[in-house]
Amino acid sequence: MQHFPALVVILPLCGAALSLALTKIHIHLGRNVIFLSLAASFCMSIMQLRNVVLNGPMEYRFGGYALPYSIEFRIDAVGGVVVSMVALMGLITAFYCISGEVRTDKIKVGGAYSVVALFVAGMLGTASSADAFNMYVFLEITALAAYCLIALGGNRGMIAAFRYLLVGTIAATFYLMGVGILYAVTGTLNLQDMSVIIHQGGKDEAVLVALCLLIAGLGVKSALFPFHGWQPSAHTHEERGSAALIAGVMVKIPVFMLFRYIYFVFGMDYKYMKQVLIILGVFVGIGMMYGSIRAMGQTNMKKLLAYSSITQTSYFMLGIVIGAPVALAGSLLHFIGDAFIKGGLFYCAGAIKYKFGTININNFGMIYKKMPVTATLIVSGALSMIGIPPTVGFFSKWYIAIGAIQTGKYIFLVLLIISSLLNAVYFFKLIEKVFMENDKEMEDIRPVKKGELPWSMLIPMTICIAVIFLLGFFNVPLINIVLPLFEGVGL
Amino acid sequence: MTGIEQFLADKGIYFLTFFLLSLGIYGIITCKNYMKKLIGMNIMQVSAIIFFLSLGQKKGATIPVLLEGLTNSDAYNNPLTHALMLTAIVVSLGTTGVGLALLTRIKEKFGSVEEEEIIRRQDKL
Amino acid sequence: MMNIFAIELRPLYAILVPFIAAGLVYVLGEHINRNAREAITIVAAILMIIIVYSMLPHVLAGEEIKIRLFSIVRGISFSIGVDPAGMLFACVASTLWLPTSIYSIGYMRGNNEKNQTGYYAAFAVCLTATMGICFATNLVTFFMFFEILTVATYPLVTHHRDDEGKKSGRKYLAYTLISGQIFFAGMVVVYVVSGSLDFVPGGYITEKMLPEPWALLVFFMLVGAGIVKAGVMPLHSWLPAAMVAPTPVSALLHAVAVVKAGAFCTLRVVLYIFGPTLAKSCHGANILAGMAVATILISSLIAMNKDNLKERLAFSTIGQLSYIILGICILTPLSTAGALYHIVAHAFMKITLFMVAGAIYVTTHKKNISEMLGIGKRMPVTMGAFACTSFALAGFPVFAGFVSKANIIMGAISQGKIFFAATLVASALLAIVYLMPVVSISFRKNNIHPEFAEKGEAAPAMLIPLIFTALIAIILGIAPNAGLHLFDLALMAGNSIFQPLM
Amino acid sequence: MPTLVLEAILLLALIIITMAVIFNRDLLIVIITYCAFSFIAMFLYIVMGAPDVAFTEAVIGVISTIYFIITLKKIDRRCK
Amino acid sequence: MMRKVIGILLIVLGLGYVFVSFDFLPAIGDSSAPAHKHVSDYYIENALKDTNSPNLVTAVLADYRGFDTLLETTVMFSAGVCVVMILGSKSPLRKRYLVPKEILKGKPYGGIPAYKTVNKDVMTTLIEILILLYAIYVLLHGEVGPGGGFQAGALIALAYIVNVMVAPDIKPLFKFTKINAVAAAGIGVFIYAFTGLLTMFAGGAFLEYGKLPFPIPENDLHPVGIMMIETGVAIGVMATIITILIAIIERVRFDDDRN
Repeated sequence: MQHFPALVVILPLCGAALSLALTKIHIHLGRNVIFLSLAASFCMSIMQLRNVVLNGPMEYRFGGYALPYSIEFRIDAVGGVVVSMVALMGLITAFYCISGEVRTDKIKVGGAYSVVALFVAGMLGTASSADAFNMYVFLEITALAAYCLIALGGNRGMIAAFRYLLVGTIAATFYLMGVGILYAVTGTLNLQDMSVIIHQGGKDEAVLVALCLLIAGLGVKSALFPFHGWQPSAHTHEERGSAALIAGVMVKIPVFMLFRYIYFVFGMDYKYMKQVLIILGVFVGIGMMYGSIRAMGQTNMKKLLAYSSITQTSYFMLGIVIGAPVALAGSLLHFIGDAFIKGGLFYCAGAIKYKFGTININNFGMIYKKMPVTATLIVSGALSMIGIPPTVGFFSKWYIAIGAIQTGKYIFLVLLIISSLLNAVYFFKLIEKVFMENDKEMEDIRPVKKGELPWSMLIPMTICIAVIFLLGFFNVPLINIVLPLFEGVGL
Repeated sequence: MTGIEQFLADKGIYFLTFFLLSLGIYGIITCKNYMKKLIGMNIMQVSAIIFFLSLGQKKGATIPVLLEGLTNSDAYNNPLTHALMLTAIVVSLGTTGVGLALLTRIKEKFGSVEEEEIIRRQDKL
Repeated sequence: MMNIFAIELRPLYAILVPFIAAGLVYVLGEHINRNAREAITIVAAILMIIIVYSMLPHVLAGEEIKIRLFSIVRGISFSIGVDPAGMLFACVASTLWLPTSIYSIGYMRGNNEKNQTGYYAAFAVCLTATMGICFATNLVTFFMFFEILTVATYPLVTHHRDDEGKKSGRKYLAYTLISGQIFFAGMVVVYVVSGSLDFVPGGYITEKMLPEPWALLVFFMLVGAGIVKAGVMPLHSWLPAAMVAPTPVSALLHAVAVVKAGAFCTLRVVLYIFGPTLAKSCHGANILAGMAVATILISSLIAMNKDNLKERLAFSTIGQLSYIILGICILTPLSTAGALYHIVAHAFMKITLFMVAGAIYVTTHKKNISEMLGIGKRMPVTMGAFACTSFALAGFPVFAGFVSKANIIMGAISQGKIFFAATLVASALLAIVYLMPVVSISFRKNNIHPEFAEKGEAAPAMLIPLIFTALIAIILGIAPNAGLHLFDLALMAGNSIFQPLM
Repeated sequence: MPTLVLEAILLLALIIITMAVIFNRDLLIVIITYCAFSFIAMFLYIVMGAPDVAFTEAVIGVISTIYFIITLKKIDRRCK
Repeated sequence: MMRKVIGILLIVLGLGYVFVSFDFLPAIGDSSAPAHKHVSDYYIENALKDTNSPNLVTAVLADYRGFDTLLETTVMFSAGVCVVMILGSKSPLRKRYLVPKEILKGKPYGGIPAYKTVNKDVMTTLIEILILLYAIYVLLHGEVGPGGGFQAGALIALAYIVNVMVAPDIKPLFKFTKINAVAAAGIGVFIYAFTGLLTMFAGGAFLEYGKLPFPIPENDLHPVGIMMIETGVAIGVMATIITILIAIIERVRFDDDRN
């Protein structure tokens, strides 16, 4: 039982490593092994979460040495929830990729799934590792797999991938420099140990420089407002199958890392933390407005979703900037919910492109008649983005708003309201195009015998719809798991 | 000599390393040719490696391979930074490999590796 | 657990019935034939009426019915319960659902509109939301159903998928969503300041919780959503624009669901959260009353020169709704009872007028009043009902309108606010000015339109509900406590609010 | 010659080589300069007392230079 | 030209200001800096006792922070897979953007490069064998002197590169197709991960070599463990470098047409 934190990450890794060798034997053997490993890792992450909830955070030391001398995985309530969400999204996206398979060439089949499996393993590791340098290597694996997935998305994807490669490496080097300075000043790489030494005080300047480098590095990776240059083009041209994973989850993991650094390593009582959070607050404020305004004028659905995901990252950062425990819980709920909403909407864009070959909003004719499941997912995703009660969007806004008012930062409440209204503008434009437009008679590229889409696409979509509403109704148990962790943290 | 050495030890080496890092980034941003951007990226990663190794230096210490007589820890350089930097070098090779593969496909598809021509032809496709 | 038919669970059943009906209609709509689909709606309507009426005796006996289901937000639970005001609104909504659905069957078949399944499903979801609004006992549940109502009425308003429908849909959404989000902000402030969001008759926010300038700001943030939905003057322009929807929809919007929900929201906020004392001390009530008075007068003036019958009725609704808001803002038991009773009276009167307008449109395809010369000859029964309800609307003594107006006027006089009483009387006269020309044109004797010469009544499916609601309007006028003791409910609610202050 | 001064000199050499890379026109010359860069970096690691890292840097420097030269075959040598 | 120089001067000034005002990093040489005190002196003192491999870097690399090296090999493997996936399908000629003929006219065709000085075919076989011998030495000598998995893998790949680049026409020592190379890289990574899983099944934590189920005495289980992962790393790195080489060469025929 205590091996779960390691097995959750190792299994997809071994699956990816073996998939190419197994594909030589039979074309689908590699793919099935990867499905098996992802499913196993998802079940283990659920059991691990249950274990964490029942009897406290789990620690796993690689190599069996004492704590500061070996690499350590630390899964607490927040980490457990994030890991199981990433595992679920990875499993669903792997299913979704079946539709995009090229059956002819053996390398293409095995390789595609092994890249997705590496991508999921990287993100799982980043979310559960508690060692600064280990996170860097996991970030590199995620980034490399992401470059490949974006590059597979066609010719424009190549340029987007190259641009993201350059920007991503600069960000990774900044992160490495930050970790270097922290190591130079504290002597350890383990986050737990590092925070103990930093709290002994006396090293404020070096920690400030390291914090700035970390924020710069992780900000670029997660397309926070001023560093978001690479994101719209990357999300628009990425590979249809795994778009949901990249836009939905990968963009958020660095923000989760930043959250762990700010709250569990540096702590709120650190001298310069107030000024840093104010600056971050300014970035978040502009980011929320900018993303929505740019998204209004788009006609390409994926570009629209890319710009709206800049807003969503700023929502997640909002919780961190506000600092109240309730706001943190709200932003975590938003993190989980938005992964499924954003992922779901990208599934829809991929499905429409798969069936009709177009993602230009203007010719979404009678989509709701021909593709009812996709239309329902678009509507529920849109409602959740705007924050209509039964969906999860409303409840995360609720908690963030309470946090904002408790700490007296009314400006963020106003920003929250304005940005959800801006969201409403372009999402209802999308709904209008899907429901109200008269038929554009687009011919059906890949006719499917029964139903609108192959089952491998329908299952992920229905799961996304279910999670959006279930998280909405049953958010209280999730919040109760997470809130005690934030108690000691708030302002 | 010790005066310069003391200055170098405190600020000089760090200043040069960060200068090399910013030069790498400057190269990535200003050079128009994608190949040069990749080389700039490599230089940036080498500068990160130099920074880590300079952290791990000790005055008058030998290479981190154990000798019979010497047991106290001040006699050897810091092995942890060396182990970390092996990973960083391998990562830089991986990134360069992927970058070059992308470069080949871009050259094949867009006919050139210069940024302006690619942007001009990008809208045509 | 209490047995299945326990009194606490009935409000929940009342909410679930239309929701299940909506699901069935939407899923099975395409596959089963039309009559079966309509049958689902009618059965659901009858079932709901039974459930709601079965709760009435308990409420009249003054029992406290409340059930906390599950905690929807940390610290607040999804709780449903019945209190006199909620019961009143629920009775009106459930009783009117049956005639409206029968009427819309006749209208849809008569006009053979397209995508009717979507229409009926959205209709049922609207009723779910309305029931939820009646039975919500804390602000979060209330807000949840309030937003569902906004979203559910959007497909109805844009039922004709043409450009005009889309434009009015956008305007409707703009108004309601913006006010909804501001309501959300206000709600959060109230929660953080006061710690709980449950409705307490007589309000629970005290002066020290919300200092002077903030109280007014939060008051208008919360009341804003109610005002927008109720169509008070500065924020009313979505209502005439929503006239582009088919008539049963505008009947639903302007008589049963949306508009009344707005008034109900104002009632809940002013009397159940802020409470009369704070409303008066932060003089939010006076400003609101002033806005209501302005709306009554201006809307009646505009209604006069509107040629399109539905436009004229829309502006008259705006005027009538401001009666309710005025009644609330006078903050006396009598005027609150009058306002609540006006919700009932106005619902029945207005729905009849809209049904008449729809019937005329279906049978003679006439929209403007100037074209209806002597229509009474052709459709005597419809126009007769129109005449009676217009008298009732104007507040003639024997009809329902008079009872509620009288109470509000008595409340105003007891408070010494002669100005409000004067406006109410003046508005009665104005109502006559803009309704009587329609009656006189339709019943004139000389140079009748050749088309209206022979007798050609509207289809029975439209006529029966028309007559049914007109009769109720008259009966409620004569004996306010007939059948459902609605007036007692109104009085009970009024007293319960002002009881601690006495 | 104390190590730190040697390190500083080698670092200065690296910086000059980077300048050369940035300002040069012909790609082949840029790649050869990059090979020299990795060679001097290997020297710097030896001076800093890290033989393992120097070994790896040497090998991987050679391999990445070879990769650059192969790709150069496809890309013409002129560039701005 | 001038604009670039001004840019660089700006960088110098900026960094100069930061370094003058801040004095946050410890001096380089002193051995009492916090970096050496907390964790690394533990490594130095009982590396021999825990892992009995005198080369501290290999001890830290393979044993204390063994998981990092697994992830490092995975990074190499994922780079190899990415390159294969990107350069997988050769796009049809008509879709490619062909440089118009008149631009090419200006470039003279230099013919096949001829190294007349020495007979390269004989030389390559000699050099290859030397490189391979040295690679085996480096691999097996990993614990004692500088060297280890990466360097050995890279050296073997170098031998393959020498063969392919210098004398493409003679029969190469070992022939790798693209799919085999990537599969080999995968197997290398799996060997590494399998050792970890082995220790896990035998009761210890992941990569705890003390718990390896082999019947040899406890204190030299560690070198066996390190040797297993070193071979895994060597195979992984060698196969990936060769994959990337083959993939790029496939798209760029060495004695290719003018394009």
